[in-house]
Amino acid sequence: MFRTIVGVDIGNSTTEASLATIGPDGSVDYVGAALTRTTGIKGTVKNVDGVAKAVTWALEAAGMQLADLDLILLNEATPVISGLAMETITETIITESTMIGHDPRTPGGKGLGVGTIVDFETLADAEPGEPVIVLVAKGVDFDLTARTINAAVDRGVDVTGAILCNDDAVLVANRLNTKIPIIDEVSRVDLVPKGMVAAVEVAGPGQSIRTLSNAYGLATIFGLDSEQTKVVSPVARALTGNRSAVVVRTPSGDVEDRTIPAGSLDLVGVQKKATVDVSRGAAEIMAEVQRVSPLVDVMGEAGTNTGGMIANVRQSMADLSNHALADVRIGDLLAIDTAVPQEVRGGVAGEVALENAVALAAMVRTKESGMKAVAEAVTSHLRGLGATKVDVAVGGVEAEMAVLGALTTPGTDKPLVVLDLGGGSTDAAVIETNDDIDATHLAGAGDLVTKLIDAELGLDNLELAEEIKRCPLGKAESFFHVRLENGTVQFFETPLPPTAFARVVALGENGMNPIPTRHSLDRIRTVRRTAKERVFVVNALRALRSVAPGGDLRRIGFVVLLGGCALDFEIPELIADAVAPFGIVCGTGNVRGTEGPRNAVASGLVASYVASHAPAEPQVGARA
Amino acid sequence: MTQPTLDPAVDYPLSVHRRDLLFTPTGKSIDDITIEAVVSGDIQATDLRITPDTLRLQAQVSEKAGRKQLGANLRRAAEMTAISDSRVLEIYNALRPNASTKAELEAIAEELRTQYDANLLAELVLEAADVYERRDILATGE
Amino acid sequence: MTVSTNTQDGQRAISFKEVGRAERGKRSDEVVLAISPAFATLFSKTIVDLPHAEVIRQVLAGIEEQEVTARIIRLQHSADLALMAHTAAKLSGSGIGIGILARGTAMIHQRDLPRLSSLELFPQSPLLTLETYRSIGSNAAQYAKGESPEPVPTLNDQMARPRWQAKAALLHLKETELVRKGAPTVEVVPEFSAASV
Amino acid sequence: MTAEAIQNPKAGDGVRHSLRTQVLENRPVNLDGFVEEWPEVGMVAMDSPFDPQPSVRVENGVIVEMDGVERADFDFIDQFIADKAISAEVAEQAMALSAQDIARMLVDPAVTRQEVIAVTNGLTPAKLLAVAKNLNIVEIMMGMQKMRARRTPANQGHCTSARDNPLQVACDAAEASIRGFSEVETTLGVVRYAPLVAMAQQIGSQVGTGGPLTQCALEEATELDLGMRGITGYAETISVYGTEPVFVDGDDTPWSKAFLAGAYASRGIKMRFTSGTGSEVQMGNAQGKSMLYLEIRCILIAKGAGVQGLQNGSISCIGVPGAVPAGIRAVAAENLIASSVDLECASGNDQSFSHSPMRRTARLMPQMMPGTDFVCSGYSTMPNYDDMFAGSNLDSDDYDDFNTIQRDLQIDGGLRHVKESEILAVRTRAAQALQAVFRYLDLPPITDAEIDTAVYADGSKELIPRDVLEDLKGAQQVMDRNVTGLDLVKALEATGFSDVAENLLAVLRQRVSGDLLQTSAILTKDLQPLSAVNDANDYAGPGTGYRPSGARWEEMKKLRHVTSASNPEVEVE
Repeated sequence: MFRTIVGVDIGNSTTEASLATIGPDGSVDYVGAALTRTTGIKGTVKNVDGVAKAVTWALEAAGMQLADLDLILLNEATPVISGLAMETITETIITESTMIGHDPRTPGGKGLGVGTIVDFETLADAEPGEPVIVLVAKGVDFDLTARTINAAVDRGVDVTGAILCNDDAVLVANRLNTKIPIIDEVSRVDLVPKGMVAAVEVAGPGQSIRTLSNAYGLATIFGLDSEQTKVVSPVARALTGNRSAVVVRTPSGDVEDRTIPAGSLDLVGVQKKATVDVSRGAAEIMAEVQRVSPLVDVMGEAGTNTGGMIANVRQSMADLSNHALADVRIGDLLAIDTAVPQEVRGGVAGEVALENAVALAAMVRTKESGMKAVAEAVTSHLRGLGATKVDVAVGGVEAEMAVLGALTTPGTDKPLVVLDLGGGSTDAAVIETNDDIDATHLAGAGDLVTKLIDAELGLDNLELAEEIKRCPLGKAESFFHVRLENGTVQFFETPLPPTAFARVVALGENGMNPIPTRHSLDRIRTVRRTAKERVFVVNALRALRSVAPGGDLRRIGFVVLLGGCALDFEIPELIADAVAPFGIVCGTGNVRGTEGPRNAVASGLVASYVASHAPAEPQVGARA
Repeated sequence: MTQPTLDPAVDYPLSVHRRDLLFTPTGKSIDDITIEAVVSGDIQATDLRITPDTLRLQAQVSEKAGRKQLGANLRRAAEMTAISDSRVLEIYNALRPNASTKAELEAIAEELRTQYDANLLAELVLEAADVYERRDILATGE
Repeated sequence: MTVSTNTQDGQRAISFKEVGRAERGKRSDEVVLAISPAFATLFSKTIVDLPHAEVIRQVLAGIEEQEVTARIIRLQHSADLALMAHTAAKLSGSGIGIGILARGTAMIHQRDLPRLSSLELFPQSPLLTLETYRSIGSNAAQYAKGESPEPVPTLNDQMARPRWQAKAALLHLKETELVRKGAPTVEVVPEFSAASV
Repeated sequence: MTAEAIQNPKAGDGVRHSLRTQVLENRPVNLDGFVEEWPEVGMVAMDSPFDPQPSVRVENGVIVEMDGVERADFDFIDQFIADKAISAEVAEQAMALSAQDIARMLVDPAVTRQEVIAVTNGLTPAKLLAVAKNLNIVEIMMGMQKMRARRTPANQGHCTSARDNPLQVACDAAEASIRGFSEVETTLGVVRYAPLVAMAQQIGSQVGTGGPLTQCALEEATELDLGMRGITGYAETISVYGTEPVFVDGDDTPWSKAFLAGAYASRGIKMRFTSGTGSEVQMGNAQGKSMLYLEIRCILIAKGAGVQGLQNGSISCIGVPGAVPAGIRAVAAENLIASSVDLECASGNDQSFSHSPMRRTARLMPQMMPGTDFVCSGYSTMPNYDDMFAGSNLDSDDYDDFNTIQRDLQIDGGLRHVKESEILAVRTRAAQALQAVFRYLDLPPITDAEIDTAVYADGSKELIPRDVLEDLKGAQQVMDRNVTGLDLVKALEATGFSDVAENLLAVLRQRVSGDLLQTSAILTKDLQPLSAVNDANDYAGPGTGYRPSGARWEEMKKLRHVTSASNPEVEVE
C-alpha cells in the first residue's frame, strides 16, 4: 500500500485539510496542511468549494498535483445545531416622575437641598423665606440662570437646589453666590411635577450620595411613617451608588422593581420531568436540567415570554436544519444569569437600570448530517479538476476522530478527554484505556459569550462584542504607550492613531480597535471574563461529568482543548484553573506536535484510516 | 540592440499591428498571454510588465507624433524598469522639498548612473539638486 | 446637551487683553485655546455670522463644565490652523490644545501628535454651530482629564462648497494679511462687554 | 445640514420686500456664494494687473529671461517650464506673434491643430494667458473643438459608495461601462477598504461591454501599489500647483512629480496630473497672480514632465472661480490651453458646483458642446450622496437629462441611454462575478440577498450593510497575500465568468504593449487602444472632424420615452 490521502474536517466556520502519504509498510508521512473558510452551511453541498480549496492548497504546499491524490476522508459532522435567546425578567418603573436617578457626568455644587419645585419662569414670584428647588428648561443660558437665582436669593428666597435640562450644572454652580446642589442633563424636564416637595443631593467627585439612597434618610426628609417608608425603599435602593439624584414626593408616586412573569420551562427527560419558572434564575434551571437529564425535549409555557423564546429557537433551528418543526427536539439547555442595562420606564432623564435577564442556549439533534451528499459532490468536482483517481469517503465521526488527533499531542495518554469549544456547541469526547470512545454535545459556546458581552455592555453591536471577546484590552494613555489590562505598559515608536487616544482599545491582530463606549477598561474586562466563565467553565465541567468514567472527574487523566476557542488568550487558563482541583492535566492541544489545537479531526481521519487498513500497528505521530 | 523604425500611422497600436515586437520581461510573446496560460500558471504577474524596449518603441511613436516631452518621459521610464518598486518610492521621497541634502541627491544620481545605467534619470536628479540649492529647499544638516 | 443660541437680547462683544508672552502651563488640568490674528480684531463673527464672543463663551463653558481650566493664546505669526492648535497643545499643561480661526474652522490637538494630524478636526466652518463649539470645549477638557469622549458629531454638506468656498478663501486671505512674521505668541484674557442690554 | 436648511441671511431683515424679490431670493442660485474681485491676492479669474507681461530671451539655446524675470531669479516652476516645457528653438519666433493673432489661429478653421501646436510649443505662461484673454466663451469652444487631442470625445465616471460597499461599486461600474464611460475612478471613506473596492470596480467595469480603465484615488504609495498589482489601470490624482510655496506645502516639486510620472510609465500604467484654477488663492499663496495665469503654469509643468495629460477645470476648488466674475470662462480657458499644448484634457465638471440646475448646465456646456477628451473627469454614476469625491456636478439622477441634451444638440458627451433590462442584467452579472471572486479568494461572503438589493438599488441607503470588520480583514489579506489583477482573471475564469476574465486580461495585456501610455488613450468597446495617435483630431471647419453619425447617432436618438412614429400609441423600444 502506497497511497496519498487527505483528511478533511468541515467545521462550522473553517475547513481544514491534512495531507499524508502512506508508505508500503503503513508508515504515515504528514506532508501538508491547509485551512480555509467553510463555504455554505456545514453538511451541505456548498461545502465542496471550501473542500476543493483546502485540498488543493494542501497539495500545493507539498508540491503535489491533484492527479496524485488517491483518497479524501471527510468527517461525519456532529449532528447538532444550536440557538440562543435572552429575556429580561425584571423591570424598573417610575410613576409620576418621583425620582431622577440618572448620573450626569458633571453635576454642580454639593450637599442636600429640600424644597418645593418651582419653574424658572416663576422664580421671580417666589415668596421670601420659602424653600424652593428651581427647574430650568432647555435653552436657558447659564449666565441668565445664575443671575436669576442670585437675584431670588438676594430677595430672601431660599433656593436650595436646581434641576437643569442643559449640561450646565458646574457653570451655574460656579456663578452662584450661595452654593446649592445642581443636577443637569435631565432631558425630559417638562415631565417633572411642579409644586411638589423634592430633594436634590449631589456628592463630591468620586463619592456617592448618602441621604437619598437611604430609606430612613428619605423618611426623615419627607416625614414618612413606617408604611410609607416601605413604599419608598425601592427608590433608595435604585439610587445607591449615584453621585447625584433628585427625589420628588408626590401623592401616589412610586418606584417599582417588578418581576416580569416570564413563564416556565417544561423539561422532559428520558425518565423524569420537571417544570421550572424562568424567573427563578439560572442556578435553579440548571439544577433541574441536571436532575432530569438526559433531556429529550424542552417546552416553554404557552402565552409567556419563555414560550415565545423557546418557540423562536425551535423555529430558527427548524429553518437551519430543514427539519419539520415537530421533529426539532432540544437535547440540551444552558441557562445563564445576566444583567442588562435597560432604560427605566417613566424615567425623565434616560435613566438606566441593570435588569436581571436569563440567557438560554439550546442544542438540537439533527437527523443526519448530509455528509454523504457532500462526499459525492466532492468526488465529481475534484475529478473534474484533474484528480482522476480520487475516491471520497466519510471517514469517521467527528468526536472520535478528534480524540485520535488529540492523542498525537506530545505528553498525552489515555484516558483522555477532548473538549472542543466551538461557536455553537461545546463537544466533549473521551477515550478510555480500553480504546472505548464516548462523546457528548452541550448547548452554549462562543456565540453565547458574544451575546452576553453585547447585552451586558449594552453595545447592540455583535461585531464589536466579538472583538471584545477575542482580544485583550488596553488603554491608550498617551500616543506612545498603552496600559494593558494586566497593568503592564507597552510602548510604541510611532504615534498611535488619533482615534485610539485616551480610549479603551481591543488589541486585535490587525492593530487596535477603539471601543466606543463609556465603560471603563475594568468593567469591560469583568464582563468579558465572567461571560467566559459562565459559559465555558460551566460547560467544561458539565461535559467532563457527562463523559468521565463513572461520572468521576478524578478518573480523567488528560484534557486536551481543541477548536477556535482553544486559541483564545484566556479560556484555556480559565478551564485549567477550574479542573486543576480534580488532578487533571489540562492544556491546549498540539496536534502532531506541530499543528496546535488545529487539524485534530483531519489528522484523526488519516490515523483512523491507517489503523483500520495498515498491516502493522499504525504510527500515528508525525515523522520527522 | 537597435530599435526597429516605426511609423505611427501604420504601426500604432502596437498591440494590434506590431505584436511581433511585443514581449514580456521574461521573453514571452504578447500572444502567449492567454487565459489558458494564466490558468496553467505559465503567465505570472511578473509577465505583465512593460519592457524597456517596448517603452522605447512607444517613445519613438510619441516623438514621431511631435510629443518630445512625452517621449523623454517614456525613455526615463525605460531606465526605471530595472529599479525595484520600493527603491522607486524611496527616490521619489528623496526628491521631495527639504528631504535631501545636495550630497544625498548627488549620491542617488551616481547610483542611477552606475547601478542602473540610468543616465537620463541621473540627469533629472542632478538638475533637481541644482535648483533645490538655488531655491533653498535642500535638507539642512549632516 | 444644548446651549442657548439666542444672542438677540444679550448681544455680547468680546476683546482680548494681552498679558504677556505665552508660556508652557504647569497645570495638568488645563486646556489651551489658540486664536488667530484676526479673531475678534479685524473680524467679529464667523463665516456664518456667529459672534466671536459667543464662540469663545461656548468653548470656555464646555471646558468649565468639565471642571477643567482654560487659557487663551493668540498667534500673530501664523494663521495655519494645525500650527495654532499644535502650539496650543504644546503650551498646555495637559498636552491638549484647541485652535480656532476667525472664520470658525477649529481643531483639537495633542502635543505628541505630528503637526498635520489632530484629535478632532472641524474643517467645514459654515457647518459649525454654537452647540458644536460647546462640545469642542467639552471634549478637549475630557481628553485633558484622560477620558474618552465620543467625537463631536459633525455635519456634512456637499453643497457648502458652492456657497462658502470663495468667502472662506477671502476670509483666509484677509486674516493672512494680519500675520506678522516673527511676532510672538501671546497669552490673552477675554473681556466681554456687558452681558445684558 | 441640507442645502435647503441654509437660510438666506437677507430674509427677515425687517425691510419690506416685493413678492418678486421674495421669489427671486428663494431661487437656488442665491444659495451659491459670490465674491468681489481682489486682484492683489489673486482673487481674480484671468485678468490681474499683477500678472506678468509676456517676454522671452534665448541665449545659446537656453531661455535666460521669461515673462520679465531673469534666469537667476527664476523660481523652480519658472525654471522647470523654461527648460522642459518651452521649446527654446522656436520660442522667440512664436513669441513674436501677437496674442490676438495666436488667438485667431486657435479659432480659424483654416489653421490646423498641428500648426497651432508648432506655435504653442514656444509660448510662455504670460503669453498663453494673453491669448486666452482674447477669447470669449464661444471662441474658447471653437478652439476646444479643434484642439482636443482625441478625435472622439469620451467621459469618465466616479464609482464610490458612502459605505464603501464593494458590491455597490461593482454594480455601478458595470452600469457605467454599459452607459458608455471610458474611465471610472473610485475612492474611499475608510481607506483600508481600498483593495476590495478597487477590485470590485475593476471586475464590475469589465462586465458587459468591458473596456473602461479604472483607478482608485489614494495617497501616492498605495495608489501606485494597486496600480502595479493590476487592480487599477490608470492614475490621475497627482497634483501640481502654480506657485512655489503652495507646491512646497504640498511636499512636492516639479522634479519629484516628473520622477513619479516616469515611475507610472515604467510599470506600463497610464497617468495624468491634476491641477485647477483657484487652488493657490484658496491656500492663501497666489502671489497676486490671476487664477488662470497660475493654472497655465501648472499646465506647462505637466507638459514639461512629459505626462500625457492633465485633469483640470478647477476640480476641487470650483467654488472659488465660480464665485468671481468670468470665473467659468477662465475654467473653460484652462481646459482649452491644456488641449492647445497637446495634452489630454480631463475637463472637470466633477465637483458639486451650484445649487442652481441652470448654472450647473451652463458650467457643463463649454466642455460638452465642443467635446473634450473626458467631458467630466468624474460624473457621479451613483446619487451624489454616495460620491466620496464630495459630490459631482452631475450624478446618476441626471442621466436622462444628459442623454436628452446630447440628442437635442447632436453633441457627444460619451454616454447613451440603455434599457433597464440590460442595465439590470449587467448589474446582476457584476454582482455575481464579485460574489464568485470573493468566494474563490476566501474573502467575506456576499449573500444572494445582498446581490438582489444591490442590483435594484439606487444608492447605498438601500443596501444590506456589510460586516465591516470582516471586510477590512479581507482587504488586508488581499494586500498580504499579494493578490494581483492576474489572480482576479484566474478567479473569474475558474468560477465561470470567462467573458469577464477575457476582458480583464485584455486590459492587463495592454500594460505589456504600452499603447495606453500615448496621449488621450482609452480602450474602445472592442478593447482596442484609441488615442491621439490613431484617432487624431482632424477638425478643419464645418463639415469636418468628429460629428455624431451612423450607429453612434442612432443610439444617441434613444431616450427613456420616445413616441413611436409608426404607432403613436406606443413608445419606441
